[in-house]
Amino acid sequence: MTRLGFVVLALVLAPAAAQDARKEIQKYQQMIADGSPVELFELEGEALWKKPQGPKNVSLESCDLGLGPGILKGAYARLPRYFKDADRVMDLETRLLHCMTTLQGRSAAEATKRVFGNENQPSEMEFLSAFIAAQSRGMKLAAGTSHPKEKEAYELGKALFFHRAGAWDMSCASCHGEEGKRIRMQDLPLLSRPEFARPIVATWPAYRVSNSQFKTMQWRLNDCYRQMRYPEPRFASDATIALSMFLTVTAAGEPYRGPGTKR
Amino acid sequence: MRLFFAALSLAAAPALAQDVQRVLQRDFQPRGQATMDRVVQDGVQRVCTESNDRPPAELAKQLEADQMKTIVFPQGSLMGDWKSGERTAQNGRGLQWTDPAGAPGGGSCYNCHQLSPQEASHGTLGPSLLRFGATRGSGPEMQRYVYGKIYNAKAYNLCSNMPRLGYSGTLTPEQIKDLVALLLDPASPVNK
Amino acid sequence: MAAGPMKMRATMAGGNTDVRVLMTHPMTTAQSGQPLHFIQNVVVKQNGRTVIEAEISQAVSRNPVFSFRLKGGAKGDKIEVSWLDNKGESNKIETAVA
Amino acid sequence: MINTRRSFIAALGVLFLKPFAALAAWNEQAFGAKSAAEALKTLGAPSPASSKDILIEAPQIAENGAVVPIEISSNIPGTTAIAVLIEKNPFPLAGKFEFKEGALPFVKLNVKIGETSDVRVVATAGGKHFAASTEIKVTIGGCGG
Repeated sequence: MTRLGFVVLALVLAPAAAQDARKEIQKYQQMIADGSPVELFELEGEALWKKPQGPKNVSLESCDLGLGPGILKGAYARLPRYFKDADRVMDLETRLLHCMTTLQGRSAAEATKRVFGNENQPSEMEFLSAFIAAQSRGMKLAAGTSHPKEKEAYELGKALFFHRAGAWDMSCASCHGEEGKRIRMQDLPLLSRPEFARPIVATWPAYRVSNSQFKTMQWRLNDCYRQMRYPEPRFASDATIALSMFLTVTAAGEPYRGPGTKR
Repeated sequence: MRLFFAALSLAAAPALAQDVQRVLQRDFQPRGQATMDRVVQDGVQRVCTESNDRPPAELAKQLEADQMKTIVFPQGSLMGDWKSGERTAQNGRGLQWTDPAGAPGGGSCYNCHQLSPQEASHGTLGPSLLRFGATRGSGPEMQRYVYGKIYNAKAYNLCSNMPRLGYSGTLTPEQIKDLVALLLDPASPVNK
Repeated sequence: MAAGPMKMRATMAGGNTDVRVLMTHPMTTAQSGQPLHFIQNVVVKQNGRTVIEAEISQAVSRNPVFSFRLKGGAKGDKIEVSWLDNKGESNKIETAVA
Repeated sequence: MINTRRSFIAALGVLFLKPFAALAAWNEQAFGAKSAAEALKTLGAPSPASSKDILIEAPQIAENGAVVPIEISSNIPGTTAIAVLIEKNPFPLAGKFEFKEGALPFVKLNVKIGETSDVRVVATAGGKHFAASTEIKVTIGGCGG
């Protein structure tokens, strides 16, 4: 919340002083994080990770998320990164999709049939993301930056971030390009700057208390483009991975604290 | 760290606007009313992207004049009903793939602007419009300015962040007139 | 999520036993337009003995999270938490104090 | 109200399958009360004395009413029960916790608050009732799209 935001809020919510309003919203955010049911999603994700599925009836347990087959600890904090076996930069969901098709023998169409769930039925991707991201708690965000394709993804992501198009002429920077702004009451972090990108990237994927849903980074980008009045970004497309890469490299070095809990 | 980023930007050339256009064509898909023509940049979008929203003055003037020609001013009074205007200002829908095509959209005004003092939940991306009419007057010239600005903000400031709400088909002329009233009518809460 | 898994942590803290329990449950209200479905009873047991009995309403948030505190206790104590909802569905979880 | 008591047959089924259920009681009248005063009357605590020994830890401003965390503890000796009421909710009584020998009068939970409201906590000790309350403001976030 910006200083200005707090002044306005405090005026409306008199007699609380601006400083108090800021403190109270921080307290709210702290308390919802403490009382978050996010571990329930991690639990279901773990069960799905170990569940044999697909034509080959195998689990995802030997999926290589970048640190070797089945190695989960710290894997999420190193994504997105280049994967030689796919000759492609991948984020978490893209890599999971890769393992579902290669290891489990599932078709991409089947595995992506329902990537975004709802409060009554979260998706497989959401559960798995919760579980896998949680295994990187405390590890510093360090997306791949050395392979030429990783550098390319970063540059593409950066260009996409500032690219204006769509029915409303928007780029990501239209909302996330200036310090201290908000949309309605919601803070808009200046995501192209490390100090603002860090706390955000370090807490996605996240549980949203407003709709009791667990949301992945792919969903976050998808829903931004919906509100920017664009067509829909394809799930696990290079464009979405590039944007994640740009944001994660910008946030590099921040210890991962997710899966987060948001308003 | 700074050195590292310098090295990074040297190693991979920045993606060009044409590359991005190609990527958008490949990686996005139409859904509902959100069709693929939306990722094809028009002149305004291209110039603003390429100049990082700081277009050369001459070019900006020329393109703003072109945008001005897109504005269709209705005959007669431009002042509608501020109460309907308030509803339109509150409404954040329209043109998204989740919105039904053809259904009246909203202006999303409160997302970015303060208007009626009663609405505490307003954004700060745009300037506060509190007491807009009370401080600037509400004569025909001002009505024409406000109508035009809402219809096509790019005619007044080429790289404005504000959507072209009339030009894009988000709002009908009636809705824009109602918003003019919300901003200018002395009876509107904006001016109380 | 529909009614489902639970998760619990029980730890010694300052000479007392802290219990934190998570329940998967929709906790739908009468206003939501969905069928009213919410947990009504929660029972906490310590080594088989009931120590807390709670009755709750649909005003408790979806996927309920509760923290309780038991006097004293020791590592290895068995803590059990169970719930029962208005449709007669129930679940329970047991853990040893760490 | 749809939340009628489970039918006898359902209760029987539960009795055989889940012995715990047979013991469970749910105060339909108190939870169905449409005002805090009515709910308290039903609970037998019509006019609790205000007390500074009931501690309510909650944010004064909640960004979203669907999840409002509240931590409650009572320093009143011999506290055996705590009830939580959200004054402006359609059904104010949100929960009632009974603490038996071995439990401390402490609970932390997340509640739904429809609009800015007082949250009242009533503690029972030695057959007497005590109350404390705090106001929680609910704001709106998001872009409405």
